[in-house]
Amino acid sequence: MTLFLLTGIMILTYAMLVCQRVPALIQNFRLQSLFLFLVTLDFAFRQKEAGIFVVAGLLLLVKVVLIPSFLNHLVKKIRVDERLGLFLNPLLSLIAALFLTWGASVFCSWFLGTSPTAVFAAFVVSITVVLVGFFIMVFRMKALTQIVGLLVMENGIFLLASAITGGMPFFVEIAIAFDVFVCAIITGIFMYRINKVFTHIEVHRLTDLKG
Amino acid sequence: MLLFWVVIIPVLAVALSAVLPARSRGAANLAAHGAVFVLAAVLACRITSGTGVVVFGGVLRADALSAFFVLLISLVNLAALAYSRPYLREDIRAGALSPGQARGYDVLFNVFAATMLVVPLLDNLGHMWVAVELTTLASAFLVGFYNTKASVEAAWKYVIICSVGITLALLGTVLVYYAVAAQTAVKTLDWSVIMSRASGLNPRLMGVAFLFILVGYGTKAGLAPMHTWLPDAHSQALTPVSALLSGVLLKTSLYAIIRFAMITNKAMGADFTSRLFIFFGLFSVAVAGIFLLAQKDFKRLLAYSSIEHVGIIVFALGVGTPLAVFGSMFHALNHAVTKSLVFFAAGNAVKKYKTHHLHMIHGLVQALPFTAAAALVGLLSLVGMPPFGIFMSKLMILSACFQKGLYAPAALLLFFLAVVFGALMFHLSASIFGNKPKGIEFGKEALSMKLVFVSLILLLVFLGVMMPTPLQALLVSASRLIAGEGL
Amino acid sequence: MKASLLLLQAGIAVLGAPLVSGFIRKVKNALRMRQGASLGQPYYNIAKYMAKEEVVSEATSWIFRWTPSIVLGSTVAALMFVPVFSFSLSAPGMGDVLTLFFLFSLGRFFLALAGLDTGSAFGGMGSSREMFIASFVEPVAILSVAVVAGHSASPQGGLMACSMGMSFSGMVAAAALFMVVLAETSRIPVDNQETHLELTMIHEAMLLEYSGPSLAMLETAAHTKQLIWFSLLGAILWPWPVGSSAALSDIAAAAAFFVLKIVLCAVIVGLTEVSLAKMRLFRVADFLGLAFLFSVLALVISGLGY
Amino acid sequence: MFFLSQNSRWCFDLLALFFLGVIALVSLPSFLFSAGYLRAQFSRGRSLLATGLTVFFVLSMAAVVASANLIFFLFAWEFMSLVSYFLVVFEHEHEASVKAGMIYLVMTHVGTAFLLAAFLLMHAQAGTWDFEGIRAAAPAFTPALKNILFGLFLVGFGMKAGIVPLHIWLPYAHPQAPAPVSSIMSGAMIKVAIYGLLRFIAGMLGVPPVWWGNVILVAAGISCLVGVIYALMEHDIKKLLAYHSVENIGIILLGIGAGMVFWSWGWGVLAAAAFAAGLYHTVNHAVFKGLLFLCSGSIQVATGTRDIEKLGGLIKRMPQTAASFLVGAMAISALPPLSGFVSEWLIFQVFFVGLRDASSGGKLFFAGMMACLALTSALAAACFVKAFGVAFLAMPRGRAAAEAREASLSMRSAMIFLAALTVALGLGAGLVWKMFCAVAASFLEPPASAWSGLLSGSWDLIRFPGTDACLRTPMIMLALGAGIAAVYLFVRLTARKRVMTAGRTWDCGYYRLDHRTEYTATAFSKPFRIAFSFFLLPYRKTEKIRDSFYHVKEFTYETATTPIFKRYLYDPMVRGLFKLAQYVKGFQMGSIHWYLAYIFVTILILVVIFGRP
Repeated sequence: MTLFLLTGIMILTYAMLVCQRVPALIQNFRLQSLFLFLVTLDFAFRQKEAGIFVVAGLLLLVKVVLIPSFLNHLVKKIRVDERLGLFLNPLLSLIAALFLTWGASVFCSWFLGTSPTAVFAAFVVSITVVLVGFFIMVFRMKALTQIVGLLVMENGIFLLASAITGGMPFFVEIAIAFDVFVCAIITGIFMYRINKVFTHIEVHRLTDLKG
Repeated sequence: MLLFWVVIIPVLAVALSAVLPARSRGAANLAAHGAVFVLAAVLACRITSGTGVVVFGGVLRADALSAFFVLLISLVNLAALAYSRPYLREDIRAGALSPGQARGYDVLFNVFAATMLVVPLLDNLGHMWVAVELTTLASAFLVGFYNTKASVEAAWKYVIICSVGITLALLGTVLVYYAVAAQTAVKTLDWSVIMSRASGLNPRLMGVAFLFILVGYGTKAGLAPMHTWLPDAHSQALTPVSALLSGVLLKTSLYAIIRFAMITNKAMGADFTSRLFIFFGLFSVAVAGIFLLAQKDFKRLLAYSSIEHVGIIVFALGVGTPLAVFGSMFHALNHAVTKSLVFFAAGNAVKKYKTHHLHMIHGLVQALPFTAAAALVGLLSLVGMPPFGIFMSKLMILSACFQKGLYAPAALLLFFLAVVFGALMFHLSASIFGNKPKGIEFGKEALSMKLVFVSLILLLVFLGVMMPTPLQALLVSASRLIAGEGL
Repeated sequence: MKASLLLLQAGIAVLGAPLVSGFIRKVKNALRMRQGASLGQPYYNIAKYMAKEEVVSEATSWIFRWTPSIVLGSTVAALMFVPVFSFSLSAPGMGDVLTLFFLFSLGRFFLALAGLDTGSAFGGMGSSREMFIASFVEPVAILSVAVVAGHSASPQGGLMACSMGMSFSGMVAAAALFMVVLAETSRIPVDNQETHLELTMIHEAMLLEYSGPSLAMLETAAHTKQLIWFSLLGAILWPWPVGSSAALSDIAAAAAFFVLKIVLCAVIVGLTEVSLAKMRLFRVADFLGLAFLFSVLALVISGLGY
Repeated sequence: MFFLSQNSRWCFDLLALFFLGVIALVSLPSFLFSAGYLRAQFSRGRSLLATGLTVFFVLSMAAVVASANLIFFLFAWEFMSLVSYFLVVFEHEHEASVKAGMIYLVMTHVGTAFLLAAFLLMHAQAGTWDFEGIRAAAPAFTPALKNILFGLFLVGFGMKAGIVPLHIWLPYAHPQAPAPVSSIMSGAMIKVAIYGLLRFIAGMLGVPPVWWGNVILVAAGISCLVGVIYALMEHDIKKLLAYHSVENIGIILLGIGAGMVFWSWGWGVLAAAAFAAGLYHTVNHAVFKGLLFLCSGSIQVATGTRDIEKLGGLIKRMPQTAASFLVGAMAISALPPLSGFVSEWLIFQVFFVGLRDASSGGKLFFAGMMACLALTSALAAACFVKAFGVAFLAMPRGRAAAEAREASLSMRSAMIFLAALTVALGLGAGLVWKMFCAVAASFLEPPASAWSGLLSGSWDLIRFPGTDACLRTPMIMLALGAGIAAVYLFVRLTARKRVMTAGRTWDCGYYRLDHRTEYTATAFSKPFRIAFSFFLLPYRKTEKIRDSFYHVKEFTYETATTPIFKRYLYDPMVRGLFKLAQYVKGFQMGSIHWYLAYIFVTILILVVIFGRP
């Protein structure tokens, strides 16, 4: 079952690289968070601990419902054109993603060479999600993509934590989820401010502070 | 109970400053931060004399290292707050700031101070990560306080780059958590527990985890290749805030790096971390030195000098002998005090001349004599001139380095320090001395601002000439924690 | 008794010095197939100057008025350090050849100042050129004398005992010293004594403003200095193993040999004056550079042991 | 552990007392002088500040000389540089003094960095900060370490002393400071660097290898010549004196270098005598350079300018200043009765002994040094004839010089005290020489037997070991005085009608001469500029503005010499650093994408390097 979910997350991650428009990107993030929720639910059933259920529920609430709707609300208010402003066209991005996956698998083989395939697969997928999150932040022009990239990286790390160690201590998970939510809100506010001051949200044109 | 109060008082201050009117808000803030400073001092004395660890409710834990950092943070908070009172009053009178914004500033300031005070006290590494992330978010609004193009851009870069760094640090924390769980079947992130079991951990995994921690928290600490956000954030933030950013925020993330370094040293020996620290330290000092030469903005100059001093502290940690660690802690304290002094003076100068450009600021001695004196003392102390603290801590670090036999790094450090000295003198001596431009008339500072300057200068000279025994005891026990016996 | 002998020696030297210049002029004129002025001509000049009235420019200060006595006084004091008649008569333990050179530089210092004091371009030009030549003369003089003293037999050979014995390195050093003598006593290749074309003269330019007794004093000083240089040169070229006893017979023999040495030097200088033409000022630096090479050569030769 | 409170130890051995004496000798008259000078130049408050800073400056120098602990030495040393920086930048209205102050502090700091490295090396080996502990541990140092320490000390102290390649700051810093301060800086601060050299290289590192002495001698020789040649070209009086400080430091180091060479050859007595000669010249230079700077200060107060080409005829309006300047000039040009002559005579004796007794290679080397010293002293004499002649003699060249008034009483008394001291140091040479031999012996420990011969003899006799040369300055003074008196009396008696009529300087019969025909400083130094053009690379531009082909209305003549070291050594370095900075600045180009890429690349490289199994 987990393998199915992991492949789902991998596909969604690659889909994220391909999409051109902002709402598609947010929708993609929402689906990826949903799959993440399912993976956590699966772990919860296997380990039968109440804490993980609460964590999963919290994850569902924060990452699937609250943050995406907030982002969509922002996009409607900013009314800026919805193109993502790509540095690398989708084809090149995909090739880069494959290269990142290969790198993640080499990295994981250094540590988890002998452990069972499920954990190894989860490790590779989570590291790939982190790297793709990083990729989106570096190679997309819009401010929103940087927020989404950040959230995707956090998703990857959350997947890593729950996959290889069965989840962090309960309170830590709660604190991290809350923190991610606050981070999304604040970066959203700043994006709104950029739009008000600069009338665009192309981050690559923000280069006054040099040297 | 002590720890509980140290954490709760700033939170109360947040609530109070949201509610109280302008007049009493200042007094309340000062009282709160004064109380925190006193409590920090009491905590330090109790730890050095007593058992060495103070715990409260499983969540908060303070040993010598965290007591020192709490003391450092509360000191700079107090100084920054004392300075921001007259600084803001001038802005409000000049109309650049509405009373509402002033209230917003106080709330944000207290939130920022509270989050920073919490970081050294949290035992759980996960909680520590969250606290460090919160400091970024709290200070983001302070960096972007004025709604101008430059400050918004600076705030955006600050938030994004630091969040990416922090995320990498989270990845490192998870890897440490995995290493602990895999090796000792105990699923915990409490630093004290991990420390007791650290010797059995898988060395290679811990090494990679430490790399992520070093790059992650290093971004927040302003180490060289990841320092790019620092000059923008410090030059655009309000002066008291940039003093806090430079003086203390960088050190909180350094504190986190030290915590993880202690675990890694126990797991795989000190050689791995010291080589990394020495490389990053020297690289930071080199990059800061070169960038300082080409600066034209007063506050960016001071920001790069912060990068340089963080580099020195990390280099000293890399040297690793008890004397070097003592020197690096002492350097952290000196740098915090000196940098806040210089930033306050810079703030006055920038406001007086209404420009950040060094070419337009000259003849400060004639325009604002007291600020010029403070700036000169701060400058001379920054570059390590004798009567001030940094000369002593630099001497300790270098002598530890020579004793350990690291001649090449020491020589490189001396060369880069000379470049930094030349750069700072080249820029600031032209702006402090000389004739003031026509348009600027002779100005006087508020009395309380003068009081802040005088107390900081006295503290600097005091630290430079002799070391008070309680502080020495605290630093010795902190260095014993990190580098073992020997001092 | 020794002090009185010293004073006597100094008196005779000062009185005899103009005779040497007269003799050189006589030699030159003889070589030029001319009759020329009599031997005593310098004495007549000095007597004439003594009788004349002295005109002093009001632009000058006390330095201008005191320079003649300082220059002559220092030259007379320098006489104490030179073995004029016999080696024993030089001042005991007062100093050595170095002190002699520095006394000369004291005289030159004040003469140059006096040149500048008058405020005329010629005096300034003379002082500047005098100091220029002096700065190249001094290393050569000191080095060549040091070489000779260093080579002399006695391990204790102070810079004073420079007349111990004949040696090849001594000869080469004497050649260097001869060039120095030409420069110091303002002889032809470096400076022309007899010309009054202001732009070319060096030593004379500084004396231009002097008249009456002051001029007489400066003329005597020049003659005495010339005598001292000749005696120094003679002591190195033909060292006479003079007994150091103060018996009258020894002193008489030494005196006769000394006069012979001075006459020989005068003839050589007269010959060079006639045969050479005056050099441009900046060629003098190369001329004295050559002298310096000679002294270094002498040092190398004495190092090899000759 | 590290702090001043635990590390302030003092030692007052002979060497320290000697240098304390030097500092006192220079600073007391300077304080007296500064009372009058500062009141004339600055307001009440600022002169109080200047006096306070000067007191701090002198105290810090005394602390450096008397310290017996590395940290305390370093503390006092940097404090001395810091306070002297404030004094150089005292008149910060002039842009030049701020620039000079900056150059001074940066170069001093670089020098101190070398010292810091040396101290830390010694501390690492010896384990203690105290001088005694290090001196005890010094024999155990490996030769390689000793060589490194020697190099570091030479550069560190050489930077402060002003040895040639490192002397750039001296002609900038000294002229900008107020006159009494620059006299203390030139007189005492440079000597503190010499003290450092003696204390650490001679005092601590034990018997030196030969090449140390040779290096010091070569550096000293170059410093002499470069200092005096540049001084000849200057016509700002304080810059001229500053370059002469470089030259005289060279002469002092000639004595010390020769001493080191003799010491390594094992000639203990001669080494002590050479060191004593160096010390003697240190005192002489401190006194007459202090005197000359005070005179330049009184000239600045009287005429408001330091450029001697605008002065002239000051001897008539400022007789005491002129007289004391003359005494100083005679002393620095090594003219017989005065102190400069005695110390240069001694150093000549040192080289003569070296020339006579050294092996073949040594002979040539010492001959070269002797020639270099002789050339230097002759050029110095020429330079001071120029300085004194152009500034004081003949007719005033400007209204400022014409209306100059003599300095106030306090200034004059300070100058006259120092002039008297110069003469006393000259005449009392015998006594003073024996004292300095004792000081030199204190840290050299020569064999006592041969040493006694040197210290015997009557009070006025200087006997140099190894030769029978001896010098009695009172006797020379007596001979000179007698000679001048005799001559004066003889002329007064024989020329009965000695009538002095005042006339005009000979003007070839054209018109009344005025100051425009006088020889200026540039003209005076022209032959030297041409002779040393290979080093000075003079720049010359003449322009004729003609009414017609035959009638030249105006002729402009402009000449300058290129500062070799600054243009071909320091400027390229500084320009290179700034160009590198501009280039590296490009990496912070402002785009956040690049910044994130930097982080990603860093973590990638680290993981690849350290993560591999």
